Amino acid sequence: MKKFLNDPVDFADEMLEGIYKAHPAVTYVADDKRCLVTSKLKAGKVGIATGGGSGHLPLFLGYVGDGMLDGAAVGGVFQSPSAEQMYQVTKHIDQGAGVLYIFGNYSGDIINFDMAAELADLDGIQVKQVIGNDDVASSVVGEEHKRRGVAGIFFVYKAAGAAAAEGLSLDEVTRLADKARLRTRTMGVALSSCVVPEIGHATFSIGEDEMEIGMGIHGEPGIIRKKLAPADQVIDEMMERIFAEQDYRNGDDVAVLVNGLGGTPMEELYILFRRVSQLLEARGVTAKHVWVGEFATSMEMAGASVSILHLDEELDRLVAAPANTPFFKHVAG
Amino acid sequence: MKKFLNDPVDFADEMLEGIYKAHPAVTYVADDKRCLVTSKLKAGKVGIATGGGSGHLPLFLGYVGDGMLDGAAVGGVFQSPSAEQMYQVTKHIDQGAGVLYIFGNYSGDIINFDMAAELADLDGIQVKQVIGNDDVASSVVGEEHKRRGVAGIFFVYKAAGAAAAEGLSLDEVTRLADKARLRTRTMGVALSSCVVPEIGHATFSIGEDEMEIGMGIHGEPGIIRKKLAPADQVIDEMMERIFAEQDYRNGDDVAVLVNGLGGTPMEELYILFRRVSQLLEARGVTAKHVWVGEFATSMEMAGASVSILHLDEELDRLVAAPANTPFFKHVAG
Amino acid sequence: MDKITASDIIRLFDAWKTLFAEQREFLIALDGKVGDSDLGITMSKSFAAAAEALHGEGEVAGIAKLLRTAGATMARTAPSTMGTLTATGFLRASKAVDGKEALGATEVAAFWRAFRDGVAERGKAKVGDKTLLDVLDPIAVALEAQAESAAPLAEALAAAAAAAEQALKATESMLAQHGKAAAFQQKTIGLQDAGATVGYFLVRRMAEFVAEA
Amino acid sequence: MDKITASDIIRLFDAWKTLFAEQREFLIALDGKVGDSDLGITMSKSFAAAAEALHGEGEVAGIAKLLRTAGATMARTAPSTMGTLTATGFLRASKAVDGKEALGATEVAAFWRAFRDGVAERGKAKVGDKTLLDVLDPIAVALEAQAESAAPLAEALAAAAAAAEQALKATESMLAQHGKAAAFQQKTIGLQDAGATVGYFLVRRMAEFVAEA
Ligand SMILES: Nc1ncnc2c1ncn2[C@@H]1O[C@H](COP(=O)(O)OP(=O)(O)O)[C@@H](O)[C@H]1O
Ligand SMILES: Nc1ncnc2c1ncn2[C@@H]1O[C@H](COP(=O)(O)OP(=O)(O)O)[C@@H](O)[C@H]1O
Ligand SMILES: [Mg+2]
Ligand SMILES: [Mg+2]
Ligand SMILES: [Mg+2]
Ligand SMILES: [Mg+2]
Repeated sequence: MKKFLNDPVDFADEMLEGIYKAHPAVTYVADDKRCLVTSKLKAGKVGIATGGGSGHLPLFLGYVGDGMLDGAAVGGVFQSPSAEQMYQVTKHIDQGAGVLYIFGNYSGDIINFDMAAELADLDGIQVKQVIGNDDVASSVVGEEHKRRGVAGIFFVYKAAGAAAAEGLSLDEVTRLADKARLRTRTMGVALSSCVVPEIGHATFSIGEDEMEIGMGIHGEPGIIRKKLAPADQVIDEMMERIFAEQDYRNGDDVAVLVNGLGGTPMEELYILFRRVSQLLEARGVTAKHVWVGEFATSMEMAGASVSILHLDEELDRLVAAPANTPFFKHVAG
Repeated sequence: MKKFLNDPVDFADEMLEGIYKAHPAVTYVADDKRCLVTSKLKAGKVGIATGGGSGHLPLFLGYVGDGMLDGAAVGGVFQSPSAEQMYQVTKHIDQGAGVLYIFGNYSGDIINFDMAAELADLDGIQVKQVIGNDDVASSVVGEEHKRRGVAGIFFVYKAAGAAAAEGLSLDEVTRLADKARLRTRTMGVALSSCVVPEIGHATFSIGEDEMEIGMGIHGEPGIIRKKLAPADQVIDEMMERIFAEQDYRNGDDVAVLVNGLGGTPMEELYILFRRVSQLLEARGVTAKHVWVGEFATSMEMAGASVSILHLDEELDRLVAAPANTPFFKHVAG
Repeated sequence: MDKITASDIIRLFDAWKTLFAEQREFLIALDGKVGDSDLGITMSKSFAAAAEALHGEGEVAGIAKLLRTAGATMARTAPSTMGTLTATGFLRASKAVDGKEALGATEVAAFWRAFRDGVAERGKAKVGDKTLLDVLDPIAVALEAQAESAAPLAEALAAAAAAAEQALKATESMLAQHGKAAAFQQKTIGLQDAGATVGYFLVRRMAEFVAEA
Repeated sequence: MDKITASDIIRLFDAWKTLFAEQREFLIALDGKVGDSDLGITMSKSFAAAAEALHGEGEVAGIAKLLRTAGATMARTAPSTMGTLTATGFLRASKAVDGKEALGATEVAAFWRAFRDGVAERGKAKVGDKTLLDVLDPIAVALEAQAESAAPLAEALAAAAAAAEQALKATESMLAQHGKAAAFQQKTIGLQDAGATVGYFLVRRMAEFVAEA
């Protein structure tokens, strides 16, 4: 295990200590570092909370900030935070307009967010949920509710965050977040494993010349494992599955997120995006907003994912809106 | 070699194609993709050009944009771009106020930038140079001119870019860039090698439990190779060398850059920053500006570096100024 | 023993703590087959924390309060799927036995019925989905039948443990529908469910505890 | 041959191209010891490109123009330290022989003197710094002496190649002061310099070329 760490048990908490020192724009409540919230709440705004395991930076906490989220409950590496932590975050960020939970479709997170919503309800806080399930590889069409949430949740955050910043109601913010969710699809490919600090060895093994298309961000099995193909071919295969999901027409606009899983250099992400862009152009689809970089990682895992958000007019407006968080900044215009 | 690429020979150019598609804020001149320039020059502003090999994203080209640089000549992986390419960039970005070259202290780059300056001079373009040499590990005190340039060049870009955006003269921009250079120090540590696509195997080898303190970003030898120590100890050793370089006093302000070399997850960078912050606090030095992430990489190399810019009033102002480039955005205030 | 008292509850959690410390590696390996290997870690951690919390409270707190503390502690220390479901189970069981000084067969039946209902509600799984619920349901059903026929506590729990063992065996042929295992689809067939194994361990140890005393 | 004509220059670059294609792996390995392994790649690439460009121009262009094309092409295709220094060398050599129809010993001496001065100016290294310059300087000095004593071209170049070989050997005991090798400090002692090796290869092949024809 080649990691910069002290005692593996302290991994998540020491990371958080670093984050609080580096970014005064976020702080924590309930005397618990795992309950991360923005330092400047906006009165009357719908609160947006997220949460999930550590090891995915910038997910989840990295998107707490202006134009995005208000709080994040932080779990151990690949572990859900507790319902209590989610509840503490919820209580703090509620400004009377209610709170929307946006998180990934994992049973641990679902069960804990459900419990937190129950607790918040007892306090009279209105809570809604939108559960990210963008990973095409994790279940077939018709069984979308079983799909895992991966990097595409970024678009749900972006849309919901901008909607809340506009001062929309909880119902409206929820409707728009849900629309972004329904119109987002992701395909990923992994080239290597990662190491959970407390476990100390690779989560799974994969041959020196192999890739796994569709692998999940905790190493969940994908669709097919085969010999690593040239970059263009990998993208062709991934995009074919995404194109099959929705009716992308000539003249349509999309937002594209090419995401590195952690160990893959940015140069390669741009080589991948180059091909994505060629395929979109061939269909007459415009990549109106493009992000290439690390948005949802699995620590040092090598690999990448492509997320496509099928835009309409209101999603276009929300995606384009400015944002300023410790890990994501977008200057409008 | 587990990389997303097509023909290794096309690595840099396909990456550039992806970058131009993703970021309309940059474009190229002289019909040569390796001659990258900003899409919106500002009349009368001092131009700032950089250049260097590919494989270091966001370096070098990633900092072309508002508040930072105007152009970058892009070489093959770890290779200098040509004098002709630098000259073409220079010619395009010159707005009559002259051009400042900021690049790293590597013989290939120096020789080519010198040649480019000669060519530009024939056109009557005034050119000045500031050569980044922040890497403490690469030569002893008194021999600073032999030191390599690494991630700390970010601070030189930031200061010079802000100064040029303020409308200062070439002499002033050069003075400030040079001051930032003289007050910046970097120490790095590598945990693993990287693979140059056209070569296809690791540049160097390092044991499963070893680290090399002071290794250069192309795998140049460092100060000492030894057993990987706990994160805090690694930082203690690195910071001790940085602290020995300048007179950091109680009450002083610094800017800190904790930079990942590519393969190291962000979580670990924050664990490293946590310790940097503790050591600064212990000396009464304030980390007034902090950046943690990937700013100068060596493709998939695992490792990190810490750069410290010893602030004074004018550097503080320049570092704090807004910037908006494809790879680096800073919202002031 | 015929009845479980507050002081017994504290000792029962000690027994569970020992059990999950012993089964740690086994559960890690079991969850590792079609999951993320954390079950052994979370169960040993959460029962250790619960047992310690119960000693902190002491028997004066009474059964319901002790169970509530156990549930709350577990939710905090192990917010994984099974951690939260087991925590929910104990919280609901606490409500079900509120005001009771000691638990006989009837109260233990109410305990497990509430435990099962809590897990079902929180997890939204159905019987047959290859989860913890597949052993909790037969446990509750068996205990209800035993209580109705006025069986002594030890006998009732022995019957429940036997039913759980059978039910656990039956999970082998099921296809996982929930959690990380669901991704493995057909590969889950032939394997006993990890969460169901925990359910069986819980009731078996409880039966042994009552029989031993 | 007594004199090198424009058409010889084209064939000489073909010979250099073949030489660096053959020495590619050797130079990669040599530069790899205390550098970044690119020398074999850049030299084979840049001489191949230069040779091709010269065929494109044809002998009508004349010697000076051909050398200028070679230099410009190399600067473009291999902007590494050695690529740019060699390119500078050819550009300066081009100026030095401007207007000449053919190169005898005197002109070849001027060629290498200009080549050396260009590299020295551009690279700012001194003799003894363990670089290319350490063989270029004795080459230029030897050729000047030979030209002064009116030696025939083949003889003059043979003497220069012999001087270069000695000078290359002498770089082994030097401490690298420039480029990536400088970082390796003491480790460079005992190793012949990679760039100096290229300089020796260049003049030796030129000598052979003149002797063969
Ligand atoms: N929705 C659910 N309802 C009931 N039990 C579930 C549910 N999802 C998963 N389980 C149980 O949880 C077990 C896995 O627990 P655990 O390892 O804690 O999950 P995770 O690591 O995914 O959080 C499964 O074997 C199954 O018995
Ligand atoms: N300043 C200099 N002047 C002359 N020659 C130099 C100089 N710096 C380096 N060299 C030569 O360049 C050689 C390395 O060339 P090359 O591999 O192209 O360098 P790099 O890969 O660093 O660009 C060295 O062996 C040395 O002979
Ligand atoms: Mg990374
Ligand atoms: Mg990286
Ligand atoms: Mg598990
Ligand atoms: Mg080299």
